Amino acid sequence: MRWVIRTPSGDREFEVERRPDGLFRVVDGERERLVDLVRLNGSLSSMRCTEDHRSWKVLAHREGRHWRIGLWRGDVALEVLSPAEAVEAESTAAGSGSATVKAPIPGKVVAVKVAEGDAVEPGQPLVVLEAMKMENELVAERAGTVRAVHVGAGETVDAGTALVEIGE
Amino acid sequence: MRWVIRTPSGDREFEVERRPDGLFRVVDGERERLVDLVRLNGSLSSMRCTEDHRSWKVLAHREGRHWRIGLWRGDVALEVLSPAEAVEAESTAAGSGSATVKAPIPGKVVAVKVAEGDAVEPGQPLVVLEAMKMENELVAERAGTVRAVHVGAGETVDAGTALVEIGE
Amino acid sequence: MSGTHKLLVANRGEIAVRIIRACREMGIDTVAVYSEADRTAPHVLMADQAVPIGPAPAAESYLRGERIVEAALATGAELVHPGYGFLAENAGFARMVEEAGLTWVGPPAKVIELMGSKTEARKVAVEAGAPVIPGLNDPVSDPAQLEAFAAEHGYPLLLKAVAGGGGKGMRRVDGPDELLPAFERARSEGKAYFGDDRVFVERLLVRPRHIEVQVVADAHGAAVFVGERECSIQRRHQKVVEESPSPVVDGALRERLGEAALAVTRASGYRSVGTVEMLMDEDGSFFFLEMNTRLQVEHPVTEMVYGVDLVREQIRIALGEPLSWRQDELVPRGHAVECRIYAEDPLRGFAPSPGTIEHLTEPSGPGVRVDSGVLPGGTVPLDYDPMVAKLVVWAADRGTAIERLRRALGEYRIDGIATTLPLFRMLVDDPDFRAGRIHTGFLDRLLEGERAEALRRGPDAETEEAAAIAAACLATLEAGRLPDDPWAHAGERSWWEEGLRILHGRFPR
Amino acid sequence: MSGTHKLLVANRGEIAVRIIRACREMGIDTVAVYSEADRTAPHVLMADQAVPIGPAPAAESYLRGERIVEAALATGAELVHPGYGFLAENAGFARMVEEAGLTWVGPPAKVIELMGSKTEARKVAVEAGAPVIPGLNDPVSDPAQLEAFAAEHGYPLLLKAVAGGGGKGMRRVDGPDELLPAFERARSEGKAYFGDDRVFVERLLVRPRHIEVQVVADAHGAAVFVGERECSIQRRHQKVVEESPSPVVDGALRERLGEAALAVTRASGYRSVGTVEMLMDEDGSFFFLEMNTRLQVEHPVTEMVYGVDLVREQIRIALGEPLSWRQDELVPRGHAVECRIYAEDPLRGFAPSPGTIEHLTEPSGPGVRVDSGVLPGGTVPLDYDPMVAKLVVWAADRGTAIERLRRALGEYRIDGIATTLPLFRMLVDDPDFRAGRIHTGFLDRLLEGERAEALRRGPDAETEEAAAIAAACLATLEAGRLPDDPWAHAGERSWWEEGLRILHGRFPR
Repeated sequence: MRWVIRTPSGDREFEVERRPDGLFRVVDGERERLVDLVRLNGSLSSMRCTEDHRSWKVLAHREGRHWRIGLWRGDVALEVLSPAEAVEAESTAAGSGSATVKAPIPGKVVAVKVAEGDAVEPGQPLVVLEAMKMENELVAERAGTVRAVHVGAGETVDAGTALVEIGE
Repeated sequence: MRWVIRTPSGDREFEVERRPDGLFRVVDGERERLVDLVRLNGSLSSMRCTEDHRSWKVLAHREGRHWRIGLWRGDVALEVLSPAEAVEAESTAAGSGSATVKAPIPGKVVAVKVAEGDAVEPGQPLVVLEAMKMENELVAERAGTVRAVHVGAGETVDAGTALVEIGE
Repeated sequence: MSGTHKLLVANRGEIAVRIIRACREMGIDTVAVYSEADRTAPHVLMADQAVPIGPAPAAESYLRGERIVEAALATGAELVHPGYGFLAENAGFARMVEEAGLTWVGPPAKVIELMGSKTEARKVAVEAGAPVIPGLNDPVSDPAQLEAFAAEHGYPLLLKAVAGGGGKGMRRVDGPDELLPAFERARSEGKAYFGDDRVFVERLLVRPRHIEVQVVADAHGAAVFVGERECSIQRRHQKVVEESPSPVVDGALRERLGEAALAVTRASGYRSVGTVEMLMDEDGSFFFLEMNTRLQVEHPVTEMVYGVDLVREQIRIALGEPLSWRQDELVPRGHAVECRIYAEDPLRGFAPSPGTIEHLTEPSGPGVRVDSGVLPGGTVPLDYDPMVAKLVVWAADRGTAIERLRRALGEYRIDGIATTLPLFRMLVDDPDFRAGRIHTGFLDRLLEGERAEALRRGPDAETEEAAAIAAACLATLEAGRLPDDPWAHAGERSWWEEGLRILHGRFPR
Repeated sequence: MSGTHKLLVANRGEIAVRIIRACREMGIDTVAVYSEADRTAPHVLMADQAVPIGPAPAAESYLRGERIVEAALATGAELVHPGYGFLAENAGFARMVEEAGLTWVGPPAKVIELMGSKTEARKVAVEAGAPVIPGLNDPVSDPAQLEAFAAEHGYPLLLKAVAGGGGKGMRRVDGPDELLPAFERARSEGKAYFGDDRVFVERLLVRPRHIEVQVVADAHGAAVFVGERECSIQRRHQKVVEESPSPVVDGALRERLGEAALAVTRASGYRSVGTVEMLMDEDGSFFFLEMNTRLQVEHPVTEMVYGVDLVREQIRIALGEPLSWRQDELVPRGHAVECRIYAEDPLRGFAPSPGTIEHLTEPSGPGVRVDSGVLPGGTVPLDYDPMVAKLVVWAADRGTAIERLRRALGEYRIDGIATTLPLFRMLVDDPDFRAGRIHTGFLDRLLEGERAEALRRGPDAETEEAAAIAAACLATLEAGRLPDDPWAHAGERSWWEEGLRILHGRFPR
């Protein structure tokens, strides 16, 4: 089976095959590895590369194509895609010229700091959201122009609610 | 629903009903309790008696009618029976005049200390079983006569294998 | 098997668990109180009795003093322990408890009142001979007063809600432009969280250290200090990492800090455990900041270094018993560091991250202590402070303690919610932290720099490669269960995943 | 991010985890070895690398020295740590390691050999001026020798396999009738477990305490003792509970014990951490018993009381570094108690109880340390020692430590296998244990009496009532899912239970 793994430092392509002895044959370009991966309790797995004996305790959390793999030195956020999906995802990301700022958590909108048509700089406050006893400023991640503001002060929003649209 | 709970100190009978509000109404003779029991992760539950506010973290493990309930002060082994089953179980236990000594764990029989026809006293060694680096003596729990010996030294046995029968 | 006393814990989360543990070890029965959101929370499961006191919002449950007193009376508890936060520094509640004939595990109500007022506390400190930082003695009623103060002492300034604490209602002002908006924000937060919009102003030290002294005083006039804690690693004036001893405090300075703290403690008529907070300038001079008239979140670092049990001692003192130690018996050994694990996402501006804890592995072994307020499968409600646990490590010296912290952080796994664990994994590698070169602005500065990018990137290349291989194998394993379409979308999960999902959904957790 | 050294751990279970933790904290990379039964064991998951060395039986894996050395060479490890048990006191293996150019984390092979022979060790002790217990200097070749010894010194006697240890191959003899059968049994166990059927005889103290002294010696001639441990709570000569300090050892006696232990240590040419075991009579006189030339299971109680890290120190010494402490820096603080959690059923004559751990909750919080060798969902194989974890608590004094132990035992839950936890819950309430009136026969006597009946009965009436109510509610809840037949037999479980069962069964754990 072929997978494109999208990591923070770029895409890697693997050809993976489960052998009759239960080991995984993982081919990455010219390099071939034999991997002994055993699923344990819940999200926990053990993994070992048979060549260099490297061994890991793996905690895997998956939401659709998005995975978070927890290892001893920290967590790695990944996407696992089929080669076709990888091409498609690439073109979608590149073509998009606007971004939607969503509520990362449920909370109450305390203040809206921008209006439609405002030019914003990266780091500029957009909305102040109150949750868990703290006021949280949501800031612009990129420069652009505010295309739409979907909420007003005093409104209670769920996680994922679109708050502000920023275009080019 | 009616249950007979067989505890180490005797049988208790409860009438249990789940109310529309999710609480359990537990009637034990003339005493009535309202119990807030919520199942959490796996074998874990929370339990609270609404009258006296007593609260427990409950770990429940079940094998058929046999339950082990783990609470803060320790584990309690119980049987949960329907009233009909309780009567039936009572008569079976009382009527039996012989006992089978079984291997509590898999292991290797190192020695058999009794032969058919021997009279045994409580605590008398019957079989020596080797497992987990230790020799374990299985002793008679009651006085009686050895009716049958099913194993010989050197044999490997599974947990639950009948080793010796003791009769009256 | 019942205890001779019964204590009600007027709190939730890890501190409620900590107090129940101390009671268990003293043979004292415990009563928990809980909101609807906490029906199956760990402190409810652990206590001998538990009484519901209202809906999820704190204002309708954990802040309802009269319901808590009612619960104590109904269950026959004679002691009430407030923990920290909520009603811990509320003199009115302390008074209500005592008027109901119950014993308050904390200082007398009038001392809470006295030291809870920043202006009064400042006067006590001045009278006791402790150094204080330049600032206005009364709350600011008019922005013009702020401008006048700024003209005299210069920027930066610090605005603090009179009733604030734990970083809430505090604002730094770097120049005239920020003065008015910061004043408004401090007032609004003060109003929202403490019901008091008065604001106080003082000079802000540029790179101060936050050093605090643990004090303990009994009802018989004895008082000791139990070393200092360094709490300089903060974010938005909220402590994140604390240690004991401070890397810059030697024996002589410790004596001077302790004497100043004890002077304030005695002058205030204190009784119970308490903390005198100091700001320390780069030259080692220190200023009285405030007194926390309660148990502190970070008390475990002191416990590990001094071999004491502060919660046990606090309860003993409330029962009228004399102090367990003389000053000369309190000898520090080794070094302890605490990390506060918050349900916050360091990659998204520390946005709170409530939710269900899908997997939990806590570290253990030598020199590691976890004071946790969550269970695997449990939820972190949106309604309260997002701290889920404290990881505390001890070792023979600071360097080894940091190595141990790194090891423990590697073992620690919380899945299902975002936490500050990745931040701490980055922190243990930071050269300034390792060298003890820290100040209260340290973390905010760290997160602005390229280290923030490293946080986003995740761990090293070798770890990333291992993760990629693991994901590829697991994806193959899961795809193998669905012959037609390797991709499991919502409606196409394999039967066992679905079963598990429903199983989890069916039972409230 | 790689360490400057690499160490192979020639062991499994909690001690392998303990050693890996120490290495992590020292920046040393780790290599685990494992048998087929341990493919997904915690030590394999934690190590940086892991090498399979054979099938489940120890004789075909963890006792195969040559495979372990091969694994070290293949992975580039330069250090080999044997833990305890298996090959830890095997001089041949130590020599094999050193001949392969690797560093042995332990004493020199010739010292293992010297002190591993009970007769030679006795001679060393006599020469060093340490008191020894009356006994024959050479193994017994002829039962007639035994009878002669008994005639001279009287009963009871103790028979010990020459190569034995950890309670294996030891037999008490109370009278002439038992002499021959016990001799046969000791020989057969010695043969079976250590490949050596020679047996040694000595006088048995009637109610002795087992006190041992921790020693540490470096390669530069420095040596210290790190207090004593009381290991009198035993079952079948196997330690079950250990504490430090001993309730009967005061400062002066500690000095004398330490000096005797250091004399033996120096006379043997020792280097590394080691333990000198003593038997102490009721009058406080003590006798050299043997020296354990390795890290001890119960080392954590010493670590907690003295604030040291013995595994770290052991590795430092193997690397040629000098001792970290002078004798006068080693000052005890408070009291620590360790309980060995065995997968054994105290209700069925301590029969081993291998199986799958279905639920695991470990205690934490102040003063609690768990050194565990198992994970939830993991299996306890039948092939090895049944100890699954060690619970260690520390507090300011012995009484408080026991109360803390009771609290921690209450939090500790292991389900799916039987363990010795109920035994410890009973022990913390025993008046003789609480008063420190213990000796090596204490536990066996305790279990004969009415306390054994209490163990069988379970906890108090209030707890039993709560359990009955919980079971009745849970049974109703489960019955509600099966409208026809409330009773869930194997084939009639509700669908989600079945799904969960299959889920668990499908993935090897």
